[in-house]
Amino acid sequence: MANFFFGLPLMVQGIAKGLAVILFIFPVAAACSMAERKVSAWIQRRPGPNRTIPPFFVGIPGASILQRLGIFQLAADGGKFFFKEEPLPNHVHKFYFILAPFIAMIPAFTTVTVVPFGAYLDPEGKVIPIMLANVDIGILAIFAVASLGVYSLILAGWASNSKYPFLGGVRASAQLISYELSMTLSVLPVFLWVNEPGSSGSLSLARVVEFQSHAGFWGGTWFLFTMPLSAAIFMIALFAETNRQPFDMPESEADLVGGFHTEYGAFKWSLFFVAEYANMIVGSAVFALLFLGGWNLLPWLPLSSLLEDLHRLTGSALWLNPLVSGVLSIAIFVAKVLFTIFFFMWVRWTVPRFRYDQVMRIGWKVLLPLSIANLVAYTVGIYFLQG
Amino acid sequence: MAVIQVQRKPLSLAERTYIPQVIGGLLTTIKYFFRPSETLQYPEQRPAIPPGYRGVPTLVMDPHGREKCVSCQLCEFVCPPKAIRITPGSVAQGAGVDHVEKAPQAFDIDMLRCIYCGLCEEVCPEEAIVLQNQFSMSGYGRSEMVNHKDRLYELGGTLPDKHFKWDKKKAAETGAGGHH
Amino acid sequence: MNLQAETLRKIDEVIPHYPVKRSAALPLLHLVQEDQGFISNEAIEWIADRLEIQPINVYELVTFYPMFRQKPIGRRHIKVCRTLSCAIMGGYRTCAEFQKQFGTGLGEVSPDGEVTVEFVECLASCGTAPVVMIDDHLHEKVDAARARELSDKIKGEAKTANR
Amino acid sequence: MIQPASPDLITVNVDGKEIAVPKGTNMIEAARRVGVDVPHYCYHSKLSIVGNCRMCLVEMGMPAVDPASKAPVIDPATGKQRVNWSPRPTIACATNASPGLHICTTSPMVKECREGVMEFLLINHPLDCPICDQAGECKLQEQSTGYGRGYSRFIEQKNVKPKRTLLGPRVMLDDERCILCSRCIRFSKEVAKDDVLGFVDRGSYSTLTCYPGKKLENNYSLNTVDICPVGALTSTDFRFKMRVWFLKQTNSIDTETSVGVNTVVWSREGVVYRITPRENGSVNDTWMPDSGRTLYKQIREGGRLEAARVSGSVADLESAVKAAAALISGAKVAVVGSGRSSVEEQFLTRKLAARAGAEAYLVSRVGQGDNLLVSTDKNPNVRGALVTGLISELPKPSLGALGERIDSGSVTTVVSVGEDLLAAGLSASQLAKVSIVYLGTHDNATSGLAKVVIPTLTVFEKHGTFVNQQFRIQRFAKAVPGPSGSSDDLVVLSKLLSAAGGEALGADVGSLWPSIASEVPALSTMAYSNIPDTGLLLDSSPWSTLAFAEEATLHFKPAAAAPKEAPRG
Repeated sequence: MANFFFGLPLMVQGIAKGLAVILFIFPVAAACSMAERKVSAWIQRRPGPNRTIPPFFVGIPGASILQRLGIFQLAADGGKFFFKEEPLPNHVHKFYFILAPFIAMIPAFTTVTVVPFGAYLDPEGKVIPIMLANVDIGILAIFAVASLGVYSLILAGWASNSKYPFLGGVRASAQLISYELSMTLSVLPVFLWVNEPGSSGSLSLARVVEFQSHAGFWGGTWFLFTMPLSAAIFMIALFAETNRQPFDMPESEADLVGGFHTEYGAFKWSLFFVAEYANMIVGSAVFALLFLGGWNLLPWLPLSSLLEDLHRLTGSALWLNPLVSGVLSIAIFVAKVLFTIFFFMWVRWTVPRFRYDQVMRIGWKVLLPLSIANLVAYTVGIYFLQG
Repeated sequence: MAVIQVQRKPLSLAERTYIPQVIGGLLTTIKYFFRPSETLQYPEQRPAIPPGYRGVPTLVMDPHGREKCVSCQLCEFVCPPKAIRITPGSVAQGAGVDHVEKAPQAFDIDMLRCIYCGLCEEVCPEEAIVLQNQFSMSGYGRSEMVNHKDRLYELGGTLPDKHFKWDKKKAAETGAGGHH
Repeated sequence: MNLQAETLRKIDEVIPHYPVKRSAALPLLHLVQEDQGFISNEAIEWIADRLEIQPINVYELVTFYPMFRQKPIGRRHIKVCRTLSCAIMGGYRTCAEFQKQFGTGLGEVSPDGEVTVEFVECLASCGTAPVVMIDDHLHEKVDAARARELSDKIKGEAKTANR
Repeated sequence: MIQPASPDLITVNVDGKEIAVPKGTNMIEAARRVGVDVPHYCYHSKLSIVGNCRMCLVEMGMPAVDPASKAPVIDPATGKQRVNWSPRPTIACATNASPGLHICTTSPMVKECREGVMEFLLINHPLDCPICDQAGECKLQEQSTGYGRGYSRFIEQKNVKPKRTLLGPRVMLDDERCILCSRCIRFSKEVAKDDVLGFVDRGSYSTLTCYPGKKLENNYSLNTVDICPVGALTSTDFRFKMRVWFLKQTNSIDTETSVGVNTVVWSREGVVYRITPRENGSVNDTWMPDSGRTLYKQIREGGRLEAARVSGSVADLESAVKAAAALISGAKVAVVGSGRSSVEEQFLTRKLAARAGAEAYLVSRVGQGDNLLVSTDKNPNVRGALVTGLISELPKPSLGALGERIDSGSVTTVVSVGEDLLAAGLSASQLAKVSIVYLGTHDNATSGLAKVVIPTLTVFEKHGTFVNQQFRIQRFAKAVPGPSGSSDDLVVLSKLLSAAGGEALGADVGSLWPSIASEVPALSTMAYSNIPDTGLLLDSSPWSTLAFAEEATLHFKPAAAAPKEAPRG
């Protein structure tokens, strides 16, 4: 099957991959929104959405569990967004107004292509990462494209041509620029460590995971433990970059009605949120790859050793099958991503929203100096360690 | 009165980093995450209505099924949002309630205006208008939100009477007070 | 109004006794009741006309005084005292006996049209309670037995009168 | 009216305040003059005094004099003459003021007396207030808030008396509520001269009743309802219709006859519920005839004109006025004014007639009077027409003269201000010969025949003045808004006047009165706002030679010089 796929013309392969991305990201982002509602509800000791069920599902065993999990509510909401009237206020700049949500989709869908989401063992026992585009610039591509996301917010805020969306857009640009710096600086030590001086370097995320899969104490440890400060700064900046509480400046429901999306409704509005959740997923994935060891189950237990151990324990060669190893690795990776997303939601209901000036102060006066100091310290450390 | 200046306690370094607080908060929220839900599943489960609850105003009958309202219009007078409108009328002679003589011909409460203050119940000399347990009202138009007399009696039903004012009157007529 | 000539003469005589004609209302009512046995509406109107006042003024008087009757009574009027002394001495029993004898209720004309039994207030003979007045005759110490006697006597007289 | 010679004044002292009152004033009236209200039920200033309610008990005292020397006894503590207070209270209604009399209405004894009387009055009074129409204007209710106990010591059963007894076609009696003040009895006897009421079964079961077979049905029976201090007597018309506290009171005038009875119109949200008399000692005292109380029903009666009509089709006011003006200008016009119009309307009618070169007629309505408050002239404002100059002599019994002129062809257009010409004596064939402009409130034969019909307002829906039989000009005010589609008579008349080429005059009483004052000699010194509530007597000398139809009424005596005119409708 794989041969058949790789035998197809490049164009068809690309389209198939693109469709796969869209078909994957859309439902997952939507599912995240439902997860968000459910997690919010449970933290607040509510049941959350639990009533929707199509009439023809009533009585089917198991359907009531889906009902209580709000799965049908999710479908109903999606359907609603499709069939709702598209309001287009009179005073907006129509072209940019319509354009903005689509621009929001671009980074969301593009970044996912360079994110490896699993690995399989080839017949030689080599771990091959699974990703749509294994490019060497990996993390750079992600940063570069993800930062385009802010354009959609600015555009939406500006095109709405009314004050709250405008304020939301301005805040979004300021916030995203502020935190992008610390974010980038915080991950530099990781790549400094990964790419030993003299060797052929790569900014691919798969390489970072590969590094965390080495044997030995320093080799198998995750960067979360070796670079906790980097991880913390990256996480905080990630919150800001994805406009999540406590940094939801662009939206600011309390003071800006709905921020940049005040004038939006129906499908266009939902696109913004699909993009936000897609960003969250990609962000979580990157965090998992960089600091949580990617598809390795535990620190000092890389995927290949895990599979060999399983093979030895059960005596079954099945574990070494590329398909099984691939599915297992994806499962491990997705579990880490999901936990990170849950962490996003968990924080949302724990930490109150910052004031705008506090956001700026934290970004420039705390995170930036910290990340620079962090970079300098690790650079020196790595020099002595590897030097 | 002397003003006492309360000095704000200076924050410790740990507090200023904000991290212990966030971690404490995360622990708290995750604790609640695992607790059972407190939500009342409304249409299936009904809340317990406390005594003295002020629901939809209704008209009630006495245990003999006689309408208590004598259309004195005090509720109409006292109603702050002017939601009550009464058209008084007389009771036909020989209807078995001769001592009452008067009853509302029409009694309308506009539930779009009603603010559930309960002043009508408070002022009613006959204990005929009572804010009962009914708390949900809906309709497809404004006209449906006006409760007419028959609907008010349907909502109100019969309440036990503490005084039996008119029965006492009847007893007096046949007893010592009668005009022999 | 069919008043006897004697009554009319008395009426004519009594009216000028008063400075205001209206004051003669009470004597006139008494005279008319003596003549007719009771005071009919016709009599009230006749008296009002006679005294140049409105019938309602006479009517007020008639309803106030218990001794004015607005309904005809039996040929004999049995008045049983029920004030304290007589009541203690059995006035109520006496009255009940009379009612039993004539098969009539209190204040009603008996079925044979002979008597009306009524309670009255003090007849001023407490020492010989219970007392009964039949028409204008006072009967003292009338217990149940004596009441039977009196009843029989009245019945007897009625028979002879009817014959 | 002729003022009595200055009465002998005597000085009395009410609660420490000295006041001079005419001799023969009773203590209630004397106290009222210093603003002290002595509660009372049976006393009524226009009725004889019986003193049977005992509510007006006060303490009285006389200045102390030495029995031997007749010298005043001076209290050494205050240096003033001592007052010998009577040890027992006195009823204020039946005690006339004497020189030096001291009245105390605030002492603990007086308070105790009132509380005691109230307690007795309330013993058998039913707890009927919620269904009692008197509630809100009930003296018993008012006094019981001041002197009632708040709870009853009477644990026995209350008396039960007949509850809804019809005393007459318009008066309903509830005997339980009666406190036996006898005001109604005295009114029937003394004012209405129809002595049918009385108390029977005096004692615990005293009952107010009519003499068997008679009814309280004289034309003044509803005054008993007004003076009843409690809810015993109620009007069958107003009974259970509306609580009085919702009603707005507007001063008005009874338009029934030329007596000009002062009234109050009680309305709520544009609906009139009842009409009651208003005290005016020179016109109607505190009474009014029953017949005038139902006049409000014309407002909602069927047949009310709802829209202007030109040649039978509905038109707006402007085009109707234009069509009417077209009928008037250049035509041979006659104007039929009305003795039911206000002074202001008659003034504008006169201006319109003068502009059209028309002769003005007035419809006469002479009927039976009762020498009390119903006079023989059924037009409330014939004298207004004289005062404003609309007519210069009394209206003829019928419009025969106008009919002749129509027959001879010297009149081609008739403007009728609210008068039914057919009923006023013109024949249908005569009306067929002319174009009719009709301004009125209700449909009638004339409005059916008219070329132009413009709906106007009833007396309850507009402001204005009437001049009554005494030449007393009295104001009436708007109680309720007029129905949609109709316009104020003044608006219509002034539009008609200016459309017919006349001067533009004000279309409401306020702006019209300056013109009236400048053109009407009898009203030259007056302004609408200055007319007091009880009216203003005009100088009637210019019309003293006219033979008015009226016979004497309560406060009116026809001029002796005027010969009686025979016609009776």
